Amino acid sequence: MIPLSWYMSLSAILFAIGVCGFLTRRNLIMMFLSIELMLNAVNLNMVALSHYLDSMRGQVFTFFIITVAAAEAAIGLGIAITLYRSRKTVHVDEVNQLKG
Amino acid sequence: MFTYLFFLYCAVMIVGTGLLAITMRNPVHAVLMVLVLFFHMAGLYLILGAEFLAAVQIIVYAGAILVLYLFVLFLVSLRDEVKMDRFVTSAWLGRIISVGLGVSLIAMLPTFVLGQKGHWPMAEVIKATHTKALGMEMYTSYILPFEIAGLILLIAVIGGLVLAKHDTPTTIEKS
Amino acid sequence: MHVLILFIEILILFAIIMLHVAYATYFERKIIGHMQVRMGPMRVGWHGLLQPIADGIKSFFKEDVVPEQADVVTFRAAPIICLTAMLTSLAVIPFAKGWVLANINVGLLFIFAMSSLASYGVILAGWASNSKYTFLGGLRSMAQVISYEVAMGLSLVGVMMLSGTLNLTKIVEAQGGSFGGMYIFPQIIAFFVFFIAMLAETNRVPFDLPEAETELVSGYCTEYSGMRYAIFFMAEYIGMMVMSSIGTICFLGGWNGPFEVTIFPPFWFVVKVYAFMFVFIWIRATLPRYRYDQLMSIGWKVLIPLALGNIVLTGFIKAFTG
Amino acid sequence: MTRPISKTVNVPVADGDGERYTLKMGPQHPATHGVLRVDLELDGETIIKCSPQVGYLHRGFDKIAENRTYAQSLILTDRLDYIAAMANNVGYCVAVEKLLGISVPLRAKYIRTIVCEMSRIASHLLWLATHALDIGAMTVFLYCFREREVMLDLFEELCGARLTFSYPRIGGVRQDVTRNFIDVLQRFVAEFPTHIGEYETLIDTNRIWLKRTVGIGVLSAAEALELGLTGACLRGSGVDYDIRKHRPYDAYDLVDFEVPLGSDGDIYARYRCRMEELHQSARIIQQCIDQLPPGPIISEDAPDLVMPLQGQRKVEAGSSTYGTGLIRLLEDKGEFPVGDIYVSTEVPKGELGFYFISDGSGRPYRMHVRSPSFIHISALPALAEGSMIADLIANIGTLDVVLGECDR
Amino acid sequence: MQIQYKPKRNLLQTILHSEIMQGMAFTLKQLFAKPITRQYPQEKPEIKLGFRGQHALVRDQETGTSKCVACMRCVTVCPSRCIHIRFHEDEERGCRVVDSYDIEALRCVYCGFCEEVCPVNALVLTEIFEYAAYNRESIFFDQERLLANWDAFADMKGSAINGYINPFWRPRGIPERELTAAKRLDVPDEWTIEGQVVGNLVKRDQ
Amino acid sequence: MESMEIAEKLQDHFPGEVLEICDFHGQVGVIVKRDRIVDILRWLRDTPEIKMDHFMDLCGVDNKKRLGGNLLRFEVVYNLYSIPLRHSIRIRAQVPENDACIDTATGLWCGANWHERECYDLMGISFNGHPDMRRVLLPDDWVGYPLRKEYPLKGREEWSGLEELKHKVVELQEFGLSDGTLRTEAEQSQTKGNEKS
Amino acid sequence: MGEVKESGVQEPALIEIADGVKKIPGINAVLGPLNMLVNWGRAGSIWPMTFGLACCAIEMMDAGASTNDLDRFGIIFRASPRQADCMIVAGTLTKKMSPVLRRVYDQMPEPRYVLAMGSCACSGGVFNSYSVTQGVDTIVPVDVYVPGCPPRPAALMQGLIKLQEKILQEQYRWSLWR
Repeated sequence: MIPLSWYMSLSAILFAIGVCGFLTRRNLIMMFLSIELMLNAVNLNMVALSHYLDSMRGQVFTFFIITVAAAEAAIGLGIAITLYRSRKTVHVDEVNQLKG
Repeated sequence: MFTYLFFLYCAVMIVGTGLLAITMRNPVHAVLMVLVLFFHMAGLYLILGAEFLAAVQIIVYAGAILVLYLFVLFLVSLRDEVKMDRFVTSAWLGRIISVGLGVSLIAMLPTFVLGQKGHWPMAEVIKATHTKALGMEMYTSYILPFEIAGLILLIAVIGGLVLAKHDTPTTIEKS
Repeated sequence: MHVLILFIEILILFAIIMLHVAYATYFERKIIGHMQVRMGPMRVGWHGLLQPIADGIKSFFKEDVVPEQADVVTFRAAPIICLTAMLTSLAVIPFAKGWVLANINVGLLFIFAMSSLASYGVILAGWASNSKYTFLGGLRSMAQVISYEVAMGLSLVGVMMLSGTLNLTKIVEAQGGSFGGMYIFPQIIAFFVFFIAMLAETNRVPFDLPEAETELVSGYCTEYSGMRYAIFFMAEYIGMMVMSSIGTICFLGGWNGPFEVTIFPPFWFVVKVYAFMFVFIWIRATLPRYRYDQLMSIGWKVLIPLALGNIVLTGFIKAFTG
Repeated sequence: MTRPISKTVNVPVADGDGERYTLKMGPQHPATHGVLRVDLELDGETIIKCSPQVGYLHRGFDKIAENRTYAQSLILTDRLDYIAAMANNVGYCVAVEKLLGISVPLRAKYIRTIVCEMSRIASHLLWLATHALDIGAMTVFLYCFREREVMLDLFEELCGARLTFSYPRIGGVRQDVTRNFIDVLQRFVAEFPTHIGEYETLIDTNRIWLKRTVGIGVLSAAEALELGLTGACLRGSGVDYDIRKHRPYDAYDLVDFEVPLGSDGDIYARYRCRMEELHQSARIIQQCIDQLPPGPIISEDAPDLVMPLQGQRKVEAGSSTYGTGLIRLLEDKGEFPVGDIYVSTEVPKGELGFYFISDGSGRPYRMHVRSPSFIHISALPALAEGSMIADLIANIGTLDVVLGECDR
Repeated sequence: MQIQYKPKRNLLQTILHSEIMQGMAFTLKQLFAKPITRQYPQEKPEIKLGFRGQHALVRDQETGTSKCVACMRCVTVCPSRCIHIRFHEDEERGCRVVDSYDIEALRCVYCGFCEEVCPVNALVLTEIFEYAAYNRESIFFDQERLLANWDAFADMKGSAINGYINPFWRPRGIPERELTAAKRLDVPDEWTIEGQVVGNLVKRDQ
Repeated sequence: MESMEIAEKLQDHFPGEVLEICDFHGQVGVIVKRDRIVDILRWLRDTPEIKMDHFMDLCGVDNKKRLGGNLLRFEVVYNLYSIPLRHSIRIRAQVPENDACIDTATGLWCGANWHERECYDLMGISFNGHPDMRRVLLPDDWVGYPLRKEYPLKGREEWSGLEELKHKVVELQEFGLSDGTLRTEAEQSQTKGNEKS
Repeated sequence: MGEVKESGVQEPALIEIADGVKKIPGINAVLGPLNMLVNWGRAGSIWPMTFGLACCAIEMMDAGASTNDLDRFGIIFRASPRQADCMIVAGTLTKKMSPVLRRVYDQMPEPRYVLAMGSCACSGGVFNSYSVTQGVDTIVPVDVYVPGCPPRPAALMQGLIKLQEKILQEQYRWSLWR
């Protein structure tokens, strides 16, 4: 039996990677992708915990997170496309004003 | 033993592809790296006995979400992206923050206390098959959140439609 | 020891499938030929029997061109992704009772997962070739596969509800009790939806838009030559076989037949799969091709509502009959 | 031997500005019926701008004709619209006869009408075959070729070639028809409606075919007229213009036939028009076979094939195979008519016009061909803009273009 | 005449896909029909008399060489200018002697004008069509090659070669009086103007 | 209406423009000046009893070898036909050599577009106001106008695109990247029949 | 595999079989049959490009149609040059088209063959004019010339059979990584 802490460490590392990507990349789409990484880190944590706790709750919530991730991707990418249409770029540091 | 090896392999791959994904210049390649990452994530779920989730992970994440990413990437011109610097100017700050976050999270681990045990031990899950177990839990205690999740998806669909809708250029005049 | 046996089994399955794929092309050419009052391959071997072998040898020794401006790694990987995904999904298909490599509980989901992975091969091929025809072919394929996978998944929900399992072997076994030993009778709407979606998933006429020859030259594989093109070709035919197998398992009662063939248990399975393949070819010889937006509207406006309706209907029937 | 593969890692990117990009279809593309190139500006799959580029088969037809005698130029018309070469030959001969003032014997007129309609059947069959193939129905292609083969065999029996016939001569035709030719043709004409029925079984009411053709590529009558379309493309929009009725040549005023007219002006209407024309052609052939009169097949004053030009050695009168009239004419130089003439005939594609200027020598001073395909391709943007790529293919198919005729 | 459309399908036909089923039934029926394919290398296509194939110079039975009198009519008429003849005047006999007779067969367009205008029926386009080659030289015919072509054609024809009349030498339906002496060949009755095929209606009137 | 009648009416209506009316085998050609050609065509199209609605043909003619009379160096020939009234007429507009241009008819019939482009391409007569005055049949960088009488049948110099291609082929051959051998220029000229035309 | 590069160190045992191509003696027992097999495969599955230019293209289509059926020889037309082995140049090649033809030829992978069909493709034919390339063999190397204007389908098939014969006689024109 693999110790729970291994899973949790892996999840922490992956989460940090996601955060790093989110903070450093310029491309909006890459930032969304980093969020996916973070969500996956959370998922992994939940599934591992639910396994070790003999419970289904974590997995149910993982399911919901996947749903939310899908929704987030749809909306976020929609925003990215709209942004690209009006600004011809998806770089965050060039998108510094709100008016279109 | 085999399980340990498999876990280690998956962990190394996840960390490696995750790092590659956030550093690669070409976003399409990054998405491919994330695809590989998701596969190994599904492998970990299998070790944890969540076979249904593993399948869903691939179908939804790989089959739908990442395809959506690719789709958007193809629509958006990548010329600038591959030429310009891929990181923001203050990237070092972000790196420091994230490393600090990762280190502190791992440092917190020993203080973690396992909570109360539930009533779905692994043997039971295997007996009832994982799909059934998950379903039974989800459609009894979590029926309301499930409905809400459906609503969120609906909103997302509508929102995505509205956002990505092309205001069609005025009718093309025939020459 | 166990691993070794598994390995040998995989090899045997691989060899048999490859042979079938090769001869599927032969039969396609022969059948279409005869439907068009001509002969098909005749001169390579007796009645052209060695034609697939010659094609294979030629492809293998053909130069492998990577177009300039292409993304070399992705370009090279794309056909492999396609073939691997398709081959992997064969692992969970039961050819007869016990004749299955991996009898997993989420078999049906596994096949869906793999077929969605196969679409990556197509998309990446289209993108990496850096040609507009391939790109358009890739985009078309992506949109088509995604939307039709929804329809196909929903159509199979009825089967899942009736059988109460995702395990393919158990689905076949559960069918024994139903009317006629096949789910096609209680699930006729689902079968209709599944059949159309199956044509679209495998990019066959009348939904062969990603490789529509008269529009996009060869679609996503326009830039592929030699062996890599052959790999795409193989993947397409394995895809046809996998889809036919799912159809056989979920609707036609798998390996069950009117009488038992003890020397070769998968006999009925093979017969049914070949019947499916014949219909594939038959349709190709008859029908014209839809337009891209028409294909989409059929998927979303006809097939998905039909499949949803079927789920509701099945649910009611199941609730009332117990 | 290795071929160079660029070592620099290039990143393929979606070309152009987001969803908008340009696509150069052809000149080597399976659906462009030869060597047509179409430059497309696309928004997704929708065509915003479409500009056909032709000339990939421009062979200098007019210039070559100016350097050949009238009789020699006949073989060029074979290569004009190579699908219906016979109709082109006849059109050319009719024009030159009008220019030189030669009258054609009645039997020759009937034979020409027969071969014209045969070539119309051959051409429409090929059109149906390729049009259906473009839309994806591959079997219709092969069934059409099966019937077309009968036509080609008959042509071969008549004049010894399958595609480039050079059969009519100025002032008549080359050879008389044979008993076998008439018998086979009669049998073919009798069973041809069954074959048309077979094609229609496969496509006519097929829902996919209807979806791909109804309401697509619509042209109103006024638009079609302004674009200069002729043939079935014009009649599909409801304009009653058929040169066989308007300015009858050969034996068309002696036979009874009808001109099918559509009203919707879409691809399906044009398709129905051509299918109906197939029936009418069979009817014309049947009537011609019934009415075929006896008599000479070539006029007395038809020119000899070897028309001497200035400075070349003279040919003794009487040594020619037939028709010595023009040789005598040429000996007294200057008796060739001087003037210009425009004569058009109804070929399967539309109106084929020949404009000749004669300066009294044995060669045309200027020959211009008004080829229907050239005009039809120029109408492609009007049909295709605003529709999708797949419709472009169907539109090219419905215009029934032959690039040899277009580019000349 | 307005074109007629087939009636629209009704709801039942839509659900049953009746028109698609009809098409499918038709193709299935064709599956069991006999293929019309000619098995080419084993089974040669039927070549009609007068097919314009490989060039040949007729070998005269008496002299054993070509009949050509170097009148240059074929050279003059050839639209693609692929025939080249060199000759000299033989003062003694008062006729022309052909030095060389070349046909650039790759440039030829097989219109048959040359054999049509030949006053002595020396040139013929035979029914041989299989002479693809790996190089250009093999498809450049000089006089020897052209005569050899005729021999090959004679072999193919067998005994029928003796009565061989190319329809371009003596076209069908041309009255005898309009022909030169060499072209007044003994032809089947059907070829003469008297034996013409006429239409049924015309026959009834007579 | 008879073609001759139309021609006379045309002469009445545009007295200064019509130079000559000629009749050949029943076809009437009207030789006109080029200046008001669009007006003439519009009048022919829009007059109810004439109603020339079908633009059959347009072509350019080089009169170099038959100059004299009313003929200038070039002429543009319009063939018109009336589908409802079934009569036709030919308009021959004279274009001088030093200023080879004429007004476009695309405003009246958009089908004239490619006819005019072809005329420009092969004869070198340009059309004022044409929306897309480019070569249509020959490559864009072609030199010369082939249908002019002084242009030889086989062309003058090689087209630059083909020259480029041949250079490329030679280069490929030198690097051994092209298998097989090509027929060279020398061999090509050796082939009999190419030397005389 | 077929080509063994000159290493320059020690190569007494190598035999030259073609220009610049050497092989180890004794390996013939393996390579010979393999060579035959490869040639057999190639000859049995010639996939030509649909490169229809003019009149001959119609006869080429006819050759593919039911009456003649090129599929009997294992010949199926491919639309993409990348998947084609053979280019049937069917019709008049104009100067404007020549660069396109060459580009398509360059796109075809080795081994590739060219079959010139008809007078125009072989030599320009009757169109000896300013805009026609006088023979496709000035642009690409031609393996088989099929005369005729246009050649009848059987003549095209004979040309293809000749091409098959030529392929069968080839020596070691293969290599996995060429």
